[in-house]
Amino acid sequence: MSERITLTLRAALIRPLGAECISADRFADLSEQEIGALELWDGHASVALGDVFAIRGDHSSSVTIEGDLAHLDGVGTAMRGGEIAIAGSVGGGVGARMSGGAIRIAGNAGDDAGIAMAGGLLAIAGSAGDRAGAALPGASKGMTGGEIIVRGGVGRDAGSRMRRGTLFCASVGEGAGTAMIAGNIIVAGDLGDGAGLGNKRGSILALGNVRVPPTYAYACTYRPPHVSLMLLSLRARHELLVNDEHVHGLYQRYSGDLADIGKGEILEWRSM
Amino acid sequence: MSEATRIEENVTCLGCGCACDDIAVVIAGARIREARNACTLGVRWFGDGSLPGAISGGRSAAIEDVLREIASLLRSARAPLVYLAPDLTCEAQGAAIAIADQLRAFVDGVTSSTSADGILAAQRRGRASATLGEIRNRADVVVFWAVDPAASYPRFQSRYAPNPVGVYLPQGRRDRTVIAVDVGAQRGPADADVRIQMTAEEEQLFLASLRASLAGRALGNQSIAARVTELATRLNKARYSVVVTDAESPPSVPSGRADSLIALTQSLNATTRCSLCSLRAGGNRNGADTVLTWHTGFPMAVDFSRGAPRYTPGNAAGARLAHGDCDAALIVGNTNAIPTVVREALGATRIVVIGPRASESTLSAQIRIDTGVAGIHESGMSLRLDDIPLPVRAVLPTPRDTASLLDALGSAIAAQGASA
Amino acid sequence: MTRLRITGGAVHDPANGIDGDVGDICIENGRIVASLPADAPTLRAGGMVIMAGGIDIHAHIAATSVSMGRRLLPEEHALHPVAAPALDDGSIPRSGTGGTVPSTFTTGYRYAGLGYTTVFDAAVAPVAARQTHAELDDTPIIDGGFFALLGNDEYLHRQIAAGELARAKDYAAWILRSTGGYAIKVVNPGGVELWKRNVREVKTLDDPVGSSSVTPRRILEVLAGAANDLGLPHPVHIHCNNLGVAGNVAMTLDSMRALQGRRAHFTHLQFHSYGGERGKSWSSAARQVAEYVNSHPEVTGDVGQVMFGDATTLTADGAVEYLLHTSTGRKWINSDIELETGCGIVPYSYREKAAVASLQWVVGLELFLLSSDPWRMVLSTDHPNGGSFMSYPDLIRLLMDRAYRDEKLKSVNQKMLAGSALADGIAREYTLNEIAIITRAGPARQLGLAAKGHLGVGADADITIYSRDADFAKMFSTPRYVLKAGTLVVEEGQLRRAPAGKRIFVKPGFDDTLLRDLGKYFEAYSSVRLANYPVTGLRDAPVPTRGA
Amino acid sequence: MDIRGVQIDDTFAEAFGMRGARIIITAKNQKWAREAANKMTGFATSVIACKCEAAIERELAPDQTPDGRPGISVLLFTMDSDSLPKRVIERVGQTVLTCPTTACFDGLPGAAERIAIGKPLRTFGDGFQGSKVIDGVRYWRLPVMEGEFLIQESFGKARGVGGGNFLILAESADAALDAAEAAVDAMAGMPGVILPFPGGIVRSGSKVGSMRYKTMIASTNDAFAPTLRAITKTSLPDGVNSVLEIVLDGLDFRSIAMAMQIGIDAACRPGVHSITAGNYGGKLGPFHFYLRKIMSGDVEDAPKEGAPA
Repeated sequence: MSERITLTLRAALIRPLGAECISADRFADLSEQEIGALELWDGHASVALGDVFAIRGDHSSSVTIEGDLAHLDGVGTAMRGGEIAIAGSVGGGVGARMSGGAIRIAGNAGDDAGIAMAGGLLAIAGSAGDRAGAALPGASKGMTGGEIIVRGGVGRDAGSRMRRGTLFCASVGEGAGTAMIAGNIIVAGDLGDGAGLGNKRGSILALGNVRVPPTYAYACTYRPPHVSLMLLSLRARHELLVNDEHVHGLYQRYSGDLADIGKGEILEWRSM
Repeated sequence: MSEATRIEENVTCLGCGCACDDIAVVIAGARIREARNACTLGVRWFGDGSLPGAISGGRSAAIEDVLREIASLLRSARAPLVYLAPDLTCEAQGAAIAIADQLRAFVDGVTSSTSADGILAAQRRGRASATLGEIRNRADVVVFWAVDPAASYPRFQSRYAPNPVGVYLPQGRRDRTVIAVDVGAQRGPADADVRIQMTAEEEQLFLASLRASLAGRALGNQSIAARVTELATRLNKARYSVVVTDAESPPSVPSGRADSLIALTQSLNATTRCSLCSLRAGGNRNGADTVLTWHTGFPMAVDFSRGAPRYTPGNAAGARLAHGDCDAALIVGNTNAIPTVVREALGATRIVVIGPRASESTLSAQIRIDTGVAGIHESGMSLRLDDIPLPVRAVLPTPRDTASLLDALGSAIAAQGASA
Repeated sequence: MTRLRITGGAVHDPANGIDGDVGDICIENGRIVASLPADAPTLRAGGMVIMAGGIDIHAHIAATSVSMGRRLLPEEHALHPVAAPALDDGSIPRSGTGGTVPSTFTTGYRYAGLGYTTVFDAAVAPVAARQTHAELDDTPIIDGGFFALLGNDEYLHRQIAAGELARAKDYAAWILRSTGGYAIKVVNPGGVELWKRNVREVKTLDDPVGSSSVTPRRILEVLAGAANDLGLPHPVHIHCNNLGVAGNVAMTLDSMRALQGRRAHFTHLQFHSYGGERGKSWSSAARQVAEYVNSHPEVTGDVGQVMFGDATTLTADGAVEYLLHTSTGRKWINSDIELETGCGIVPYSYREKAAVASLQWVVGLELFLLSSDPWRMVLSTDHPNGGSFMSYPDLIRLLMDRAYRDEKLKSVNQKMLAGSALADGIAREYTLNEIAIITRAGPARQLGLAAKGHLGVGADADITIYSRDADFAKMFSTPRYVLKAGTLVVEEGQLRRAPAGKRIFVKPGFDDTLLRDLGKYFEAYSSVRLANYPVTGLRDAPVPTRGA
Repeated sequence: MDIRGVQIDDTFAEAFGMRGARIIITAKNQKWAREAANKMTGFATSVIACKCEAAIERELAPDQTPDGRPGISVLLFTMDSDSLPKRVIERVGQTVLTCPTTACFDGLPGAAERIAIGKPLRTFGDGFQGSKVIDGVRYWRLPVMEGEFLIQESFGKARGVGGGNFLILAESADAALDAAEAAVDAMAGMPGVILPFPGGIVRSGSKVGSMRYKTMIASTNDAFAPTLRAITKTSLPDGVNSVLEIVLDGLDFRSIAMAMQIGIDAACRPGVHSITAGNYGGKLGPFHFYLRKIMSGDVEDAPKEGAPA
């Protein structure tokens, strides 16, 4: 039984490798040999994890993965607990359907990060691709809980159909929070186009500028009490750069999407 | 004419998704001379029925050898693609999907390139729909949303709506109100009773305003509001309305349209009845989606690589090919109908084509086997655009039956042992 | 394997009066025979329990509606990938997806894995029957058939309105012939047509459906009469009006009384046995329904038990699905089909914490436990409406194990259970023979399948062999051996072979003067040519009818 | 035992179990938090007629509150479980919801038992309310004319202790009051304890029931009333002309004991004769605060028979 398990990439990956088997909670029950025998997927061929990674440690739910992992997909899929630290970047679907534990990525993440996530923490120091925290294809609900904290930007359709939980990022692409049911999207910068279309009860908060969608209507300029709470909580737990002027600031509130039930909001920071 | 002519009645035409089954095909000397009742699309669909019957590219001309060669080509692939091009019977589609499962391949078809938005939206929200027979007999208000069926679905109006007499529309066209919604250059039928026009940029706001209006909220500017109110009033007053839209959307159509139209038509059922009718193009496209669904639970973009179906419409055939993620492709059906993005992305992939006119395909395929066209040379089942299954019958002999050939290919693959 | 002797097992074959006696079963060429030569291969089943293969009288597994349901549930399928089984019969095994509406191959494998060898799809739109056959072709192992929807059919209603009852009967016969169906199904008689006309409630059996001479009562009478006059092996299969509505027991009992003295099958009665008042209160009315069925031998039924967990409601009863959509906010499919029928689909979850779901669970169990004649009240969950067929083993345990049932009862929401029989305490525990009745012998008798549901000489060799286990759920979820038409499909608990099943259908005769009138109707209103309507090419032999 | 000449009687204060909640009120500034808290804790001296006992526990600095604004912490106690949410709901609804700029949070996040407070109050929003889950905790947002009122959905319920007390027996009314004030000042802001009476002080110590009036639940503590020294069975030592009582409710035994230790110490000043405490012979409540034990530094609850689990 080790303090941590460390997986070190043996040779650079040249094409996508499916790594849904890498999940911290699962590693807690496995010996080094058993971990090495887990299946990674190269197309339809299965490759032993031990052939791709050098493994140190066993029986631990703390896992470090080292190497250029931009082609490594599905890490932490359906993870329920434990902790994965990824020293560099990682591929698509990281933390998909995860319900607990923490995945911390020092670099960037690919598309579908935290897709259909239900709980836990996905922290990305770099940027993330499209559909972070969004729904599985054809599903009516996106993430239903947990937190996705991206210090860089995220791509399109971030938090689309989100049901609960929080997504924080420095900037977003188009279509953030489309058809949100509830939950929070907090953007430290400007809000991209098409944000919040079809939003039912979700909150989209932008510290930068907002191009207000035509299906939102201005309500008032005020100090939303829940914003202080949210920002303080994020600042305390994730050491995010959120200023007091944002915590206690004045925000313009826009209600929408009025084509739907209209109980959602876009909050745009104005001033202290 | 010296040859004896025969007439095959009640033939189903797969020239578009309407699947008119009243075509009388006149045949003389193994050539189709006429397709009575068919529209221009239908006439083109049937053509003269002639087909090449070649097998090319294999090291041997014997079909068993060629199938073995294809089997070993596909089995050696790390990430094979099985692509369902149009013009196949449901039986052939099923046989191709079975091969994909066997190979642990990625299976996809034209749907993911042309109609994915509508399918995904209908998965997220469901849909309120009706078959064409219901629309024909019940719909008193017919809205053509940015589509004039005259071009791509020429007999839609005469066979289904608004023209025919229906059980609840004894005077046919006169009992119905036809509303054309023009979105930019995408115009509804010219002879509509009511015309509502908007620019392409206005469409999303218009749809949103329409839904807001039905929920009792006003939205948008004055000019939109007037048009919205008119349409909302007509839809609300309808006994049974149908909104007709083209599911074969060009890339210029915003992805929100399908979603908004579904939401709109569903919500109208709070007070009256309303359905959405999504038009599909020809060659049994809906069949491919449905057969794939009963085999796997998903209608398109299914990845068998992990040994069981996974749904990846966000990484469909076009994208996978473009990334170089597929190292061999079995293309089944009519390669002429493959969307350009996929065709171009196929690039240097090793390709096998099994389908009508495979030997004439412009794709750089290694092996090609000519088969027949569903409903002309091959019999089986097809699905109309509204999910109604119709029989298709061979009116001419096929060079070789696609479904049987694929079954034989499946056996050849099995004979080479279980996939890695 | 053409011959096999199964020795040493305790045989539960209630149709032949055998209740746990140890005896040999001999199989030759897919059927049960009286004896075999001494050198025939032997399967030792000492200590095990032998029953006929299970028969599901009412499930939704192969229809346009089912595939619409499949298409609606990508997120559910994504969570339930099912790898191909390891078959050793040379057939190419297929992967699939599970969840509440599994893919076809997985459906076949899973039913067989539970020891079920015959399944009927309960609701097929006649115009779409062709697809049902295609899906059944892709549903391995099980013998399959289906019921054709007729209660809301425009042509039928016209005949009733015109008093043309002979033609109505001929039409029913033609529909069964054309579709390759097995029985006549009525869903919410008249109510689906009314829903299409935006009339959302059927208040009484005498509500007019367009014409005042077309009413739910008349539709029931005419179709029950047609089924009986045609000598169909299974009587009319009725889904009553007002499914799932508080107080609907009155309509259910009225429907039964309307057909008093005539053979009729009332399906998923659990959904139709509620007291209370619409929009106000709910209570169990299972006692009343069970009492009626107990005292009327012409009536048969299946329960339509609700099991806690995820389900998909999927029915021809479009009206009820709209209500479910608006009350749950979940996604919704409606499809109005060709002047014939409707279809509605809404995913749903039955939760122990929910008052109505708990009541439904209790009502179903009460119907089982208060019915004195298990032959006439058989097991179903209306898969996937009340729960998946995969929950049958747990349901069997609830029926056989009172302690388990009472413990479970404590954990459910008690709000609406006051005065219910189950809450008052029911001691009854089903015996193995009674389980054999409600899962095999009873459905076979209700369906009129002479060669199914029993182990007598001449029966199809569809046989399930269980290892005994004190936990009946475990025992019934993993049969040790399953034989389908004499082929061992499950061995030592593993699915090993997947032969194609047969199609079970009828081919009743009719007076073909019908076709002239029907031709005119098709010409005027149908979107499909009459000539293209009938399904052709069914390979198997039809089940005979007794009709003239 | 005596402290600076003040005798500590060898007796104990007898207290009983209560149910309590801690309500954190934040506002734009301390003034408005206090306005709400003052109203909330008004008329909440004794469960006998007020149905609850409540008082300000202490002020909170911005970095001590969930939303980073100045706050006040209030403790509120009732005799039974069922009435606790009722009292909190009516008081929060009338005094915090109504007060400009406030928000309202649970001060007992670790409590296993929860009572629904924001949840029932949300319906004031008439369907326009919304909820937020932040850090696993649900809050309700109620639109009001000023802006928005934020309140936590559920509050922790503590098994508290009520009726901790000590009596200051002094030579004069002035000396009694000076000592009592000193005691209250010393105890101010001690966590987990409130003094629910006016200024923290009670002059009308009571006994259980009445000798004369059957309907009275409590009546004057004649044994300590100086004017009755001559005509009743008095408990007053010679030279004592006035008695004041300090009543304490707290979240647990230890908090009360520590507060009593500090309060009694502060009350031991010139003019005070002795300190004693009220009890009912151990029959009424399971919590016994032995004055001499406390004053010698032992503030731990001794295990007793019949104490609530």
